[in-house]
Amino acid sequence: MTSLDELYREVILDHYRNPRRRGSLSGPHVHAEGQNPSCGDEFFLDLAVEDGVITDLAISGQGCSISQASGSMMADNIVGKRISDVREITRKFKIMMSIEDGDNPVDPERPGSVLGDLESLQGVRKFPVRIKCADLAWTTLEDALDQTTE
Amino acid sequence: MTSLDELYREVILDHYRNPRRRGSLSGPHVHAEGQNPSCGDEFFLDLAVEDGVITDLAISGQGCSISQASGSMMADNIVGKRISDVREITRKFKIMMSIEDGDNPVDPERPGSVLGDLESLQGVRKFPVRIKCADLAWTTLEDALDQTTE
Amino acid sequence: MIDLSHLRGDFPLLEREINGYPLTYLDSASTTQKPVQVIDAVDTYYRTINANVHRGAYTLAAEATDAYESSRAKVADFIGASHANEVVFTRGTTTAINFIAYGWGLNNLGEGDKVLLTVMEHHANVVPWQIISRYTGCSLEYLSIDDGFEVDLTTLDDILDERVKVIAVSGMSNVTGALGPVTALVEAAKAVGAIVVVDAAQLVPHVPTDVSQLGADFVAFSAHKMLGPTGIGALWGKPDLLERMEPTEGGGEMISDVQLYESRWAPVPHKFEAGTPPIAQAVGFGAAVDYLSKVGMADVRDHEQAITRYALDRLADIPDLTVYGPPDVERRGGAVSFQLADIHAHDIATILDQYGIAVRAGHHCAKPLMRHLDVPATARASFYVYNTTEDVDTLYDGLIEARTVFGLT
Amino acid sequence: MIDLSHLRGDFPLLEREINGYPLTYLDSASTTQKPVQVIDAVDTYYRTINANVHRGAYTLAAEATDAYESSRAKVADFIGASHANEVVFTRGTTTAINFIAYGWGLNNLGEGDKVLLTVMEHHANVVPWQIISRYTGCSLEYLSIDDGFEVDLTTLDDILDERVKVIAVSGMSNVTGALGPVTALVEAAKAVGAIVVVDAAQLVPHVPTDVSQLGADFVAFSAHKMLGPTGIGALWGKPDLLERMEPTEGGGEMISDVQLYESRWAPVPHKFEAGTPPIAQAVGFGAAVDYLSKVGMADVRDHEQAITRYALDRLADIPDLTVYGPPDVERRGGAVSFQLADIHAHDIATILDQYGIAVRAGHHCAKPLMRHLDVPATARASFYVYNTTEDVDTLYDGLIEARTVFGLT
Ligand SMILES: Cc1ncc(COP(=O)(O)O)c(C=O)c1O
Ligand SMILES: Cc1ncc(COP(=O)(O)O)c(C=O)c1O
Repeated sequence: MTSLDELYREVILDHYRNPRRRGSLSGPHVHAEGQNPSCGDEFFLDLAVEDGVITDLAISGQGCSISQASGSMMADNIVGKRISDVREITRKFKIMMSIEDGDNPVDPERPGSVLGDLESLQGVRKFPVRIKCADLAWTTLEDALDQTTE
Repeated sequence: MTSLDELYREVILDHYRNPRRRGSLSGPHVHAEGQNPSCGDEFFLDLAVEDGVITDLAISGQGCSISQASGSMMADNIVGKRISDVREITRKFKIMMSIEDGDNPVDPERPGSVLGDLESLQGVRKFPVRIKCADLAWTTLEDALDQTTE
Repeated sequence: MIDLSHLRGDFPLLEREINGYPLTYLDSASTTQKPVQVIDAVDTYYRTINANVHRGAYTLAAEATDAYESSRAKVADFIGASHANEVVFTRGTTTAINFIAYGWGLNNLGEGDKVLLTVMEHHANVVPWQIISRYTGCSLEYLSIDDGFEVDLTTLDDILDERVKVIAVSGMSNVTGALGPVTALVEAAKAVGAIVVVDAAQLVPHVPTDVSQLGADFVAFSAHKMLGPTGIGALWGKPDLLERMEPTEGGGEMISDVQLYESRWAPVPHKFEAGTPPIAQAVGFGAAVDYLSKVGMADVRDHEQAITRYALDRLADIPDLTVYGPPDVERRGGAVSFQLADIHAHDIATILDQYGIAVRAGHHCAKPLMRHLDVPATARASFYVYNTTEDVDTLYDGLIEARTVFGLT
Repeated sequence: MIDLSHLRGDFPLLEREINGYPLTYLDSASTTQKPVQVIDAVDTYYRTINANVHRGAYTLAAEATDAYESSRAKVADFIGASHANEVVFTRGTTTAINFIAYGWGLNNLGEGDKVLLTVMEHHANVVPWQIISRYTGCSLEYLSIDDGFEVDLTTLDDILDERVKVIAVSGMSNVTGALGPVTALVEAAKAVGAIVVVDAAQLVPHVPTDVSQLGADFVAFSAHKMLGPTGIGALWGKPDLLERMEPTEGGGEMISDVQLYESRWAPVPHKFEAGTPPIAQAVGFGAAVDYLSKVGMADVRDHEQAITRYALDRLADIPDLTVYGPPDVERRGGAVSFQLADIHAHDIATILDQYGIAVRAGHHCAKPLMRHLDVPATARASFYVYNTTEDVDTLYDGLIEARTVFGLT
């Protein structure tokens, strides 16, 4: 597979074209905004949390396939989970993407077993300037989580 | 003679150390100021004119040997002369110094016969950055002359 | 089409390989590559002349001053200025426009006054005026863009009145390539006594420009967009306006006297050049305009028009590709912005980069225009003297490949 | 004395002949010569990496951005900053101080407020404050110079009160070589809540400087005075102050969003770097601090102290020669200003130049200090890493010759 094919895997294009949980929340929620000034990507997040569990979320904004797919996969992955677990997923994601240091948590023998569809984003690592695209949703998420615990 | 000896002829050092007509005028006169921002030289001129004749002048300010000697020699050369003659001297001086275009008016056979002591300033031509030092007094003089005819 | 392909050998960087492919450099609207003549001029300056300017009675300093000032004369000549002193060296277009906004604006604008801009302006010609409007209370007005991607002059009469003190317009959009309506705005400005500022960052490098004919009061441009070094640009101004304008930066070399509580300024242009100027860069700038003059700006323009026409034709063959810009190459330059199907510009740039093709993706420092066009970002290919129709063909192939990567057939 | 003579071979310009003599370059306080390592870094950048920074999704642009940002990290490291983002690239010291005067001053100073300067400041640290005082109504106060050519702190208590909002002081005078009383003024500023701006144009190149220890709020310096290219310098600031300070220049790259009537700024440091920055120059700046780090700033300082001591000793042997500056090399750097008998500084420079010796003559952009010293101009010899005691001997011989030319024996 060429690096381009690895970067633009079908599952990524699918999330880009059919992003999950687009929109906004009307009930009680926190709101966070992330921006990537160098390329203009925007990522807006509404997050509803009850008793330490993410009960709902909605995404808006726009950007490249990587930033949008990363956000869409993130949404799939965190709704219904406890904040502490979500923080752990975030950590694992950032390590997988070499954004944070650590041993890659992904099990190459069992693709998808650790971070689900998100593992398909590993191809981005070969494109250092695009890593911040993949990261945008997660930085915004961290911002939102910080607000819930304030 | 080395270029340095030509530049710093004795007559120049004499005018530098014993400048003629220093001071200021109390009677009716025009005043002009010249400055050379790059080296800080200053040349201030009081000029008294009656019926188109320069009847008196006084010089103040400070600067390098070339600018001060040039001014001192100028003073010697123009008092008592008609403005039209002084303009002609100015023109000849500037041509001699290659500040203006033209055939050098100085007669090498008879040194001093055309511009007097001023001819000793020809050595400055080999030092292009110093030509504006020699010129300062004359530019200030032109400014003063322009005021008398306004 | 004028053949400039012999120039390519002058540009060492064009020999680079990127991701296993020869570089196809299509981002000259952002910054151009440099010919050896410019690179060597800078190098030689540092090796043989380097000294500070204007302040030295010694030989080296005189040589450095000569080199610096003769570059000023070359740049002045290049744009048809009547005198070298009409050219102020700045850090670039951005600094030049800020110098006008502060030096002229802070001292001449106030509550009720208006600055008229266009929606297609680069941030460099928007943000300085916003800052000055905050300090002075003046307000900003905008001319919009019509469906042909050109500045819409139909609302001009409604906006124009004596309160308009500045009209600031781009000579050529770095996004759409559209030429700005400088002549019309100069006329309009005359009627109300406004000054006209031309952001010529894309104009001077690409279109023969004669400031003595243009009618504008200030013209700003950058060396790095016309084969010259980074770190330098120029502000041309009408002599009487430069005379009256206040300096923005204070410091050494821009004064004739400094007392403890007040100072007097040096004559134009030095009063606008506080501190040690970008000397080596000025020398490189001089070498760049020498180079362009030798090629001939009429030929540069011809070449770019031909290549832009070729590019517009080829891009028209690609399904789902939209070009944002005028179709007529007489009314535009060689910055070609486009969107391909639902592929985000950033993804296009990444895919093309895999084939060694360098295009820009994003808002191109023109967010108001992007909002107006209702696109978050575009991809942009832009051309200069060293580009060829083969470069366009390579771009075409890369875009077809991008369709494939995104599963479009 | 530390032997740095092996470095001379790195500086191509030092091989020049001037008027038939080998060049003796004694004007480093004005601008320094460049080692091949710096010249080549700039050259290589243009030949292999050149692209605009921050805006590109393609390989070259990423490489250019890396090169630019890694130079920022090097410069930050060189001055002991805790984070690269505390360093803003500017055109030089002058622009850096203007950025503070406008960005902080226009927004924080007003009628009744005071800016405290010293009489030994370079125009770069005087004129910007005069301009801002005109716009804001704040006033300027000065500390004088004592008989030992150092800043006179005895009047500090009288001047100091809560209305003093800024204390701006030179880290080292470019005329007398005297070190500025930064530590004392930092203490004084703390007492009244003022910010401290250090003009470090002569400090950072010559004395090991650790901004994390210095206590100042802003530190400004220029690359060209520390072996780097012209056209670039740096402003270091305390993070929270940079955070709160307004940008001076508006334009591309310094925004996070631009709407028609208002904008939001990018994070520090980018909000202070409007437009295309001096990219190649930043790369050269990085190479310069690499070079100085390799030599070691402690050794640079040692070397200069030794050579200055030697120079002061030799000059003391010349009849009728007056040195304007502290005698103790612990309290000064290597800029040695002097007057010889009644020979005007400009004449001294011309005579020395005939022997290939480059010294500066004039007011050194420090007119207030010249007035205080009651001299219209001085000649100045200044030293850097490549100078040797032989250079001082050559200077000595040249000055004896100057006496002869002027008929003094
Ligand atoms: C003490 C001092 N401050 C400021 C400056 C100005 O530096 P630049 O001309 O590089 O802006 C200089 C150099 O001329 C200097 O010596
Ligand atoms: C139209 C236009 N104006 C202004 C600028 C700013 O030029 P610089 O970044 O060289 O200051 C640019 C380039 O980015 C431009 O294309």
